[in-house]
Amino acid sequence: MTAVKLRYFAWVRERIGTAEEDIELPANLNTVRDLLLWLQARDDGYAEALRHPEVIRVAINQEHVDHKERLEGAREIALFPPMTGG
Amino acid sequence: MTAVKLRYFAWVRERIGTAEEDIELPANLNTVRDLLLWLQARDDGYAEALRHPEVIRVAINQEHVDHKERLEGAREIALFPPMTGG
Amino acid sequence: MGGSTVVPTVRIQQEDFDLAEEVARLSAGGSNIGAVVTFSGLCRDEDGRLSALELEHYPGMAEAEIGRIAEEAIRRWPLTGLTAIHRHGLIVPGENIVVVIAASSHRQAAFEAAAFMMDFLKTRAPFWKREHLIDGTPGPWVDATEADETSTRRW
Amino acid sequence: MGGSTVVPTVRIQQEDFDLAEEVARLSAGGSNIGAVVTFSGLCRDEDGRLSALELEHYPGMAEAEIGRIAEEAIRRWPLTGLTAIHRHGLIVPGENIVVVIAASSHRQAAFEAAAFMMDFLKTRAPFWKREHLIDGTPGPWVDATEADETSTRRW
Repeated sequence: MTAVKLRYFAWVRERIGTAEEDIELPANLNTVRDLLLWLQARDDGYAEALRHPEVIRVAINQEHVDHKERLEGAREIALFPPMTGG
Repeated sequence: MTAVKLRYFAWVRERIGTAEEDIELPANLNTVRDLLLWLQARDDGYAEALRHPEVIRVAINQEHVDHKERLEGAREIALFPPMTGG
Repeated sequence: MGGSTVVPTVRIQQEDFDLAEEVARLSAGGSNIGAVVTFSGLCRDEDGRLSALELEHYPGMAEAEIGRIAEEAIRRWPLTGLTAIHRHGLIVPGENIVVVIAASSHRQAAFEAAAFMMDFLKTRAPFWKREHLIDGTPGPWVDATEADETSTRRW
Repeated sequence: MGGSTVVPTVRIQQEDFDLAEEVARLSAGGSNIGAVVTFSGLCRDEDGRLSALELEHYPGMAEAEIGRIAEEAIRRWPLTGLTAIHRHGLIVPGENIVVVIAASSHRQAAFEAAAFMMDFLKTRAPFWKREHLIDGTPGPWVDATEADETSTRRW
């Protein structure tokens, strides 16, 4: 088990119902994709937020990563919709 | 014979030695090219200014024209080097 | 004189900023700057439909990501200065959302670097816009556009 | 709301101008402006060699020609505003020579229109630069560059 901070933004945050949480990741989660599937199963809010995991953007330690990225070394993992700034 | 105002700018003006002059154009001058050749023959200043006529830019009535343009309707003809503003 | 010594200015802030002041700051002491391009992104009212845009951002990562985009621009173009400022919070129509300022000896470099910065700010900087409607209710989150993704891929 | 109703602002003047003021003037009352791109061309000292640039122009034609270039830009892009100001006379390093401001709902249109304006200002507007050297003597007339011609032909 590894402790990480999860952060959520925009409608991902709204659907999950919290902006951030500290969580113990099970050792069998290897990649971002594994994490998204595991979170989906937690409750209806997560399921709703992550229903289309392919559109979810992910940052590990404040850098963009793709869904194949491994979770080792992650202290902060953020999930959010595609960006619409600028 | 038609009276037109000739205007010169930048190093064309300096070599010819005047900024503008009113001139009677001989009736046998049809195009801008004819005018450049005729001016070249006027004196050493014109010859020096117009030695390489292909680089001289021409405007008739304050619009760019090429050297094949006919002179009919010209009230003001300007000769100048390639522009370097902006 | 190479672009490699240029340190970009990156700021994320709630308060508005002054374009002229930022241009002057960038140009100060640079008598070899020939070209300055600015891009200002403003809040639109969408034909009177919006009272405001709300910009959520990811503090920390927003600065870091825009800094990375700026460093890439400095690597690619011979710039003499580069500034990017992005606001967050509630922004009303007519106000600035973002500005990018690129200075160079060469106009093409300044134009391209500013356009590059904006394309990547749109698609990589962690900001999210939500509409606030003229009747006072929060509207929908703005969708990302395919056009922005396409524009980013040209670089 | 089409670009066809936009009337460009074109000024040829000796005195300097204020970028922020010109941007504010262009943006006034336009709550549907999403993007403003400015290009400022500044006098360089060319590594300390120059004391000034002298800009000669063709009064009357300068306004007319820049007006024609601006009308073409308005035909080509969906602009909500367009300003071009070009100075003449003696201009010292660090001062403005020219500014173009293009406003649009779309950033790409604003970028392209400003770049288009500058390419054509460089090669079609009747202005000629002469260097004034640091020792006080008038230097040579600046040569037109092939790069500027090439840049113009891309449109």
